[in-house]
Amino acid sequence: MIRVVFFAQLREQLGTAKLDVSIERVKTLSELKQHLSLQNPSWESALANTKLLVAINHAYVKGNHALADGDEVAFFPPVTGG
Amino acid sequence: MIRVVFFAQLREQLGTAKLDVSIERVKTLSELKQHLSLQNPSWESALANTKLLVAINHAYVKGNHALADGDEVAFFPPVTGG
Amino acid sequence: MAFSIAVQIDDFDVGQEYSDLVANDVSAGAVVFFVGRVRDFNDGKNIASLSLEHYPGMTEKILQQILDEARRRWQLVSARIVHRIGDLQLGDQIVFVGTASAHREHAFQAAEFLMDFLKTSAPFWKKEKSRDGSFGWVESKDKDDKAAKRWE
Amino acid sequence: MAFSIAVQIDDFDVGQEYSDLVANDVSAGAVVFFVGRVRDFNDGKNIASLSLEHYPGMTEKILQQILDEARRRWQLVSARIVHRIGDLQLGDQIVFVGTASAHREHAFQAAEFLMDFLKTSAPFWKKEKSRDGSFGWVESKDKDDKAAKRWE
Repeated sequence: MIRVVFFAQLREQLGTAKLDVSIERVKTLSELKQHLSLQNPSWESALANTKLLVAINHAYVKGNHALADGDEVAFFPPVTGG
Repeated sequence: MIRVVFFAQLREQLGTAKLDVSIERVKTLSELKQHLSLQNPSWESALANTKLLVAINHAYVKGNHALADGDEVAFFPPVTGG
Repeated sequence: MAFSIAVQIDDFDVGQEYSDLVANDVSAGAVVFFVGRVRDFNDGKNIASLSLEHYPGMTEKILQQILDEARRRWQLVSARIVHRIGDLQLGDQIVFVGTASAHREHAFQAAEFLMDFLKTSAPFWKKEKSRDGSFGWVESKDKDDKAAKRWE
Repeated sequence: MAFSIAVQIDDFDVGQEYSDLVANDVSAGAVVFFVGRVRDFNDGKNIASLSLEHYPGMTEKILQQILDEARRRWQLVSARIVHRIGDLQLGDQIVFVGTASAHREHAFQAAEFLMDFLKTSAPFWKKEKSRDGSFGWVESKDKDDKAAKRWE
């Protein structure tokens, strides 16, 4: 299972804070995004935002990336703390 | 009268914190330094130190400078506060 | 407590944080700190309050990484990052960054580095409430990205 | 107290100085401070204590000039310089510089500027007592001159 989490504006736009996706269906980050957009067509534009940051297991990643069972994948907008 | 003040190492080297010089004798900073060295030959090398800073009436000056009655002239080594 | 981070709802006491930074260490000749507070204007909007969201777990990990990187780059005696989450009012303290070193330039540079990287990589998000009652997520700023890039 | 300087024998309270800097001003989103303290090593010598001499009158004038220049260069809400004189022990506080601004880069740069110019132009002199009982005047440092020159 892949745990997927969303934060801030993105969480509000999607109306979802987290969900689980079976690892059988998604082997990579790209496949995960495709899967989420297919399941929820209204999410497509929000997830296509090139400014979104992506972290796997609390570490930033860029580009595509393999996923493993138990991974936590986070999508969120640029950070604004401090 | 010109009030002359010395600080820190220089004060210790000269064994003097302040003294007064008649404005009749010294019209410029150069004349003041010459006068002090003539009066106290042992001061000559300390006063010739090119690293010494000079202030007239609490404002830094460089090079020669005219003096006026009532001026306070300060000689001191590079500052080390903070 | 020589090097530590905290993500907390509670306020922090700047005097206490300072004391902890220099506690019993007479090599800490230079101490720099930064405090970020909720200010009245941002991007032309009149701000009334803030809500700070974060990514639990990742936030702490990133702050620790930033702190470790600062220790590698500069000679630090101690350093600390405290960041608050939750609802904050005008004038409330948001973030504390403190550094202590034998050398003033190390303390200053490390503090700026910590703030620049915290701003661009720690997963916090601010939602502002304006005085007219409207809400809006704070936009990230290009100048923060530029500030972080100067350390690369 | 928005902009002020002090030259004093007495110690200062960092928490209080911080509070005074931001007092009632919600535009002060960024606060930076620096504290310099008597540290155990300087130029390879084991330091036991310090004696700080200054030029009364000129010191205050120069500190005020530095503060005024910082206000011209950066957008500051408040700023303060406190410098102690007299006999100080290991770990004692020597100098406090604090700046508050709506913008973090202004607060940081102004604080560094104030310290760099204080170091090279305010007429203070430190005499150190080493642990072996010997006394010596602190030498000025080339790196301080270089630090001040970057603002020209």
